[in-house]
Amino acid sequence: MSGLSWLPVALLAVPLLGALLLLAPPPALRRTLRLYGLAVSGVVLVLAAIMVATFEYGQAARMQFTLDLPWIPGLGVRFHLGVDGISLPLVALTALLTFLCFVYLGVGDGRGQGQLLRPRAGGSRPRALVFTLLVLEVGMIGTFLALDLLLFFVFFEIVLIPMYFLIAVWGGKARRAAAVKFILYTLLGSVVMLLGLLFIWAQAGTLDMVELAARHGAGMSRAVQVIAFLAVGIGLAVKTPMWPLHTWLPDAHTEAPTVGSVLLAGVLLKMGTYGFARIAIPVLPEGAAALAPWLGALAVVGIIYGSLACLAQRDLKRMIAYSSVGHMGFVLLGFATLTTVGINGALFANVAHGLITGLLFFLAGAIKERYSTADMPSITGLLATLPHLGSVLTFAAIASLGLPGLAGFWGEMLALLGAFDPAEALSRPLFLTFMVIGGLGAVLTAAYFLVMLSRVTHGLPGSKAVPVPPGTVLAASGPGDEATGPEASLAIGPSDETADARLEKTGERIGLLSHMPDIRRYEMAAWVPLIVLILLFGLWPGLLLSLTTPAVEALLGVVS
Amino acid sequence: MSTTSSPFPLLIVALPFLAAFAGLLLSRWPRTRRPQPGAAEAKGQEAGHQHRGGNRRAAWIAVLPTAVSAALALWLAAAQGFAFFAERAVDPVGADYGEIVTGTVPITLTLQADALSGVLGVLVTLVALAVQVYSVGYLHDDRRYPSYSAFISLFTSAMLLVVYSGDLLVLYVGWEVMGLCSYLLIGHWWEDRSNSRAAVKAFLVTRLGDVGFLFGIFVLGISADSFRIADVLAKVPEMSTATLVTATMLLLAGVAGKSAQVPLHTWLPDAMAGPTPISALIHAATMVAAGIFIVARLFPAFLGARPTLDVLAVMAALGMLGAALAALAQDDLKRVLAYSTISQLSYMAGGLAAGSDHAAIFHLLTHGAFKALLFLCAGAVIHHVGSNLMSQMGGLRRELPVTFAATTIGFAALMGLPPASGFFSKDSLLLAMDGAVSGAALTDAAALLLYASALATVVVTGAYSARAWLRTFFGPGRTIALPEPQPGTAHVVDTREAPPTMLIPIVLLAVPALLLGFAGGLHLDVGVATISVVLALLGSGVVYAFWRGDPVADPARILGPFRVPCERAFYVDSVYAALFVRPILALSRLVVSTDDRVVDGAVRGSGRTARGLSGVLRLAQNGNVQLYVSGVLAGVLLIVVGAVMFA
Amino acid sequence: MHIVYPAVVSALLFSIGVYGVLARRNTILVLMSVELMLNAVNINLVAFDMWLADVLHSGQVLTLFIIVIAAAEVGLGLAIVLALFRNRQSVDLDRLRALAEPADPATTADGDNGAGGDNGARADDHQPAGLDTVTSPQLTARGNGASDQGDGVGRPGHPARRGGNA
Amino acid sequence: MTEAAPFLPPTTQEVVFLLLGAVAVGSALLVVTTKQLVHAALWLVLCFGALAGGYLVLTAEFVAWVQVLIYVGAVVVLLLFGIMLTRAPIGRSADLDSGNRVVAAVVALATAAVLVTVVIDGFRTAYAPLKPGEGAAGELGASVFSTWVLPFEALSVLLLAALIGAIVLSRTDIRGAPPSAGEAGGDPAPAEGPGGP
Repeated sequence: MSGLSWLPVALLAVPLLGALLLLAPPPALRRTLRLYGLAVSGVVLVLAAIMVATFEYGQAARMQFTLDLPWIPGLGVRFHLGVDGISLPLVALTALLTFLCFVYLGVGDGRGQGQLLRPRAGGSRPRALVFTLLVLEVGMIGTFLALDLLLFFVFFEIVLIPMYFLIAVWGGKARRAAAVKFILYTLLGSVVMLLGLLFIWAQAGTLDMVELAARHGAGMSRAVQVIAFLAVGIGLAVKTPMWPLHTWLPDAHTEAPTVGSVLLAGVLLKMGTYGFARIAIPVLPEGAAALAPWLGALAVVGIIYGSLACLAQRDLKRMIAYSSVGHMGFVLLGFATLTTVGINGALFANVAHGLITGLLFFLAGAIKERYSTADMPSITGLLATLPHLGSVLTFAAIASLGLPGLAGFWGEMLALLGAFDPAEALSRPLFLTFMVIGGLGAVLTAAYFLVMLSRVTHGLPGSKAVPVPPGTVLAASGPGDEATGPEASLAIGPSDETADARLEKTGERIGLLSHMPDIRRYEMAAWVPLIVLILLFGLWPGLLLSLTTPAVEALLGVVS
Repeated sequence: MSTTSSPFPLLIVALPFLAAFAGLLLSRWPRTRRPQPGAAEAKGQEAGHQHRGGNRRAAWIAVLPTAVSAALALWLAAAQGFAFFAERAVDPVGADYGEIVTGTVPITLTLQADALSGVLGVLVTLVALAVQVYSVGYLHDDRRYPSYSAFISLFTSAMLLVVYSGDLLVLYVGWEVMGLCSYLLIGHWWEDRSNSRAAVKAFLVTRLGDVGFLFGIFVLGISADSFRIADVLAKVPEMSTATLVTATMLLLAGVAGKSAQVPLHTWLPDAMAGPTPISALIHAATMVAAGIFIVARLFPAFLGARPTLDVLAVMAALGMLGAALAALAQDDLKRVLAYSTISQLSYMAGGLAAGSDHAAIFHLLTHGAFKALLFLCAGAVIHHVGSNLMSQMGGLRRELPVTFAATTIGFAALMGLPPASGFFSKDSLLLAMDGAVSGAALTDAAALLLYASALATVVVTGAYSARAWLRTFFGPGRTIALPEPQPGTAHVVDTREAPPTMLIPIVLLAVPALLLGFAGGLHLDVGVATISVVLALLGSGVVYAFWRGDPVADPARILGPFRVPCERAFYVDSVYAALFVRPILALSRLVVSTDDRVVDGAVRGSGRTARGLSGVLRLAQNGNVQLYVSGVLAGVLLIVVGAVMFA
Repeated sequence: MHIVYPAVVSALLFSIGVYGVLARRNTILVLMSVELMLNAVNINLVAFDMWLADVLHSGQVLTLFIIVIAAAEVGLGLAIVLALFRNRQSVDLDRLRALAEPADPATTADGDNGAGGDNGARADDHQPAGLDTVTSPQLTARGNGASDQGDGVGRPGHPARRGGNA
Repeated sequence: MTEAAPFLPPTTQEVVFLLLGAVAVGSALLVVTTKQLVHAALWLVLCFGALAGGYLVLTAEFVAWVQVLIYVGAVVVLLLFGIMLTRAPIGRSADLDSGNRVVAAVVALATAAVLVTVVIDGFRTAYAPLKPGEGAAGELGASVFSTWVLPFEALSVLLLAALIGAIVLSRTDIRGAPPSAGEAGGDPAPAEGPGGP
């Protein structure tokens, strides 16, 4: 297996070199930028596929493809990479989602509104976008590969910067504020986590995750573990996000461009939960046992709270963002049970959420492009106007509400099953209560998704819009095909109530009158793999569970 | 009990499943550009041709696999000699398809057919086949027929999964997918907001019960250390009563949701917003019967939990009479049938509570046949009239002779008149309840309540059946100007009788509705049978008398002041809206404002505090360089002093 | 000779230089004060060179270098002062406040009507900390959707463009 | 580097140095407090001269002459030119001190206190005998052109640069480029396409 230890390095080096190459000759690459991003991320995807193919599934609990080099010898920090059953799916997911983002941005003629790689008036900065996404990929993959606490932290932080730019440069109207909030909030969490990591280092004397996990907390007193778990847990909880540390998420999601939302929901949130599975729980078992009831309580509050918040949202992207809070509540509940089945469920839900919410954000982005708004009450009859888009939205919503047979169900079910029979150190009645609340949260999840579907996809299309001769409106507002065309020209007006109403009305009319294409080819290309995977994992959950189970058992020390 | 290996159950489940995907993906291939909805009316003709071709292909994709499944299911059941009716146990037939590790109790993928699932599989596939064929005619102009038929295929597959599954969690998968299909099909005409709302309501109410169901599975599975039904049942004697009561009570929640039993029954009447064939398949014959099936499947566990049976008996008693009374007051023909379904399902639940799973399943089978028949007939009537309301029907027996005959058979079975199938199954149910009064299965009060309620229900059933029958097919014809077909109703056709694709299933279903009763072997209790027939005739006689007095007026006026509450189904919906829906919506608004003001407010507050503090410090940044340098030097001085003093 | 004497003279001279740099308004006087400080250093260098009896005379050589650099510095400094005088017609240090954030019309406006609040119409997206304008996208940032397409994207906290001070 | 008893009576050289030092400090005080700009420059001359005397006492003859030549001769003249070129008022002007005189005084006094304390505390006993001729031009020249020749040459380049810089700064016919508005600082990659308005 050591023969393939170049694989993790290659996974990091390819996107990094790809990004650096972009800095060199400005004009030469401009024409082929779309293909360039696609090619680089495609190579990463192929590498990830090789990794998936050559992984020894019989030994999923063991670290494979390991690479261990001294990095900062003075501090004992090592460049230690490796993959096991827990991180393999996440690495593959990251490579896949990044690739799909490039597909979304670059396939076809590039004229789609979401396809920012096409230079257009107003500056879409395609080269910077490719660069940002590739650097983001380095950070994301590195986080899942790192086996050294400090290395993990470094990659964890690298991700923030490109994501900040992604929101701040290519985002919506209030993007600056959202981006600043995102980076300040997550940085604050990271600092707390860093303190926790350093505390572990100071107490345990090593930064090596594998060794720390193998010790199962030996050598650290209970009090030390509790404090360290608290610090690390807060840092990870901000990223996850756990209630009540979630408020950066809706803003970031609402303002981020489509690919940003997809990667944010699909991968970035996973980094927080991955940290729980990789660091917080195995390294600090006693601390985890002491704080698990609190984690579980906040998790179920998050489930209910997120669902209720979704129920009253008007903005589609915001609603999906809050739904992430609820789904991540299930993931955290799974972790809080400290059982193999619960953590299994959490990891499954993690991957499933990445796929499903990624798809949902792609869809929300597509809808927002077409209607120039994500305000749900002003979008009706999607199934009539854009039947295919409406169908895929229905599919994604149903997958997200946890229908058995689709990927979303198994994670939630296993998390609840874990709560039904939590680890021995935990209070069973308490976790039974959590389970019941979580179950009710599942009902509420179904409620808001169905209400959303009912509002958006059902009903007659545009019943509120009065048809007007096409020439008048379109002539007044310029070509409606531009991303910000109709909005920008209208948005300069006074920002009082009537202008708002007028904006909405006109936007709606333009949306209806202008040519609203159903699913385009590049969208199809980006979405179909997600749909297939959601179905695949839903129908055959064993694919993932057989991978994570031995690794989780090893981390919890069930077997050894 | 050893399992005989056979791939049939898998094939039976998989065929409709594949058909569903094929139907969704292939029907419109190669894709033709669909004109915009505004232009659709202008190009109606052309568009009609376009999607008619697709519909035809979709119809074949839908009907053929279902037919093969039905044949296989029949063969499977026949190979076991229809052991259910003979009340003997047979070795299950099926196969194991591996395990899924979960970290605790694994999930086993087993599909198997025993005596119970064998006959139920036949019922499901046959009704599904009938409905698929019927729908070809019923929706032949519908642009969305391909997805519709695919959803029916998916539903068939899910229901068959429930029936054949050997593992509780796999069963749960099918159980939920059924709910999804029900949602999608109720909302088939989603242009109308009320249909969409009904679909959401159906899904949510059943999902609420399903959460309990899932927890019940957890309790059983963890305490038996296996999710396999056979293992669970084998471990039942070792489980404590508390465990069993908890588990069965939780399961009961799911049963109540799926089978529309009393606390969670409100979705079923609204679900009639879907196309009528759907009501026949999902909301009469199969899905709603799944709850009864589950109880029968896990009956040993229920028998070990007496309190659960008592609860079930009370639920059934309330449900059967209340729903029957509500059925008596409805004007919408489909809602009459819907409440009738609730009432009949309560009958089955009552039979289960009385300790006779066999009678309950028997009634389930006959009910599946005759209620599906009634719904298909109602569909034909509605298709003809263009309205669901009985006040707009009347005198249809001459215009729709075949439908009239079939409906008559259906209502006879519903009322329990010999020789229709319902007579025999209802008789065995009443017999079981009669036995429960003297037996020890139930507490006396519950048994008495159940039996009395069942008898009263027989009267009311006779009354509402007669009312619906008379108001639909007799009396003066109320020819009214047909309104433009709204998106929420069936398309109006001008043929005198329904097209053959609709009539053939009706005729075919009429046969089992009439004759299925004889399959159970004729063990009649003459006393009970006589009482029930007399009571049913009494109910219908009263209604007939009132109707003769004034054929135009609604015989429901016999209810007097009680009529409005009955029509509103005793205001349960309003109570739920006030108790649950509105508080939750209010709570969600509260959460949003809290999130903004408190949770995010704290975040923003920290930002504002930092900015406020920086504002104070900003006062020093007035641009005066000398001040800056003063600060720098003062700082250096402090450092020097510190270094000198502490070094 | 006691080293204390030159050292104390040097310290006093340096402090006087500091006072001059900090307190004088005229730029040329500040330059003079800087010269005082440099000379204070020179005394020290010479005195310690003598005390250490350095054969290389590092102290004295360094003093020479400093004198030369000081001359260059005065030349450059005066050139700067002249350029400044040409541009601003003044060499008064406390009138040269380009380093300060410009006086903020929004501050007074918000203070006056008070109702502007966090999401008032003035809020734009150049806010450095931006944390309090984020939750209601309908209200914020209306009217600059078009104008902020490309400018200053990488410097969200640019102080010179700051908007409301809520 | 010799240690001696702390309280030796001051020698003649020491007395002379102290007197010169008092003159220097006093005139420096006048430089920073006088109300007349030109007077400030003149007091500066006195201060520098006194310091040159001090160097002489400290046996640094060459430094002393250089001090007189460059400081008194060149720098002060430059400063006077500067005063005139900026059209400073001749005579008393009331506003030569800025508003933060108090702060400045406090800081300066604190600096003085700290420095004096530390210096007295540290060098109370340091004593060095004066050996005339140590700082003669020959001696120093040998040092500069042997050991210190490289810094010396570097210094000449620096002087040249300062010369050119001063010329560039004071020429009026070179206009600086207007500050560019479209700079997008902080962007990871250089801006592409039309940057912005």
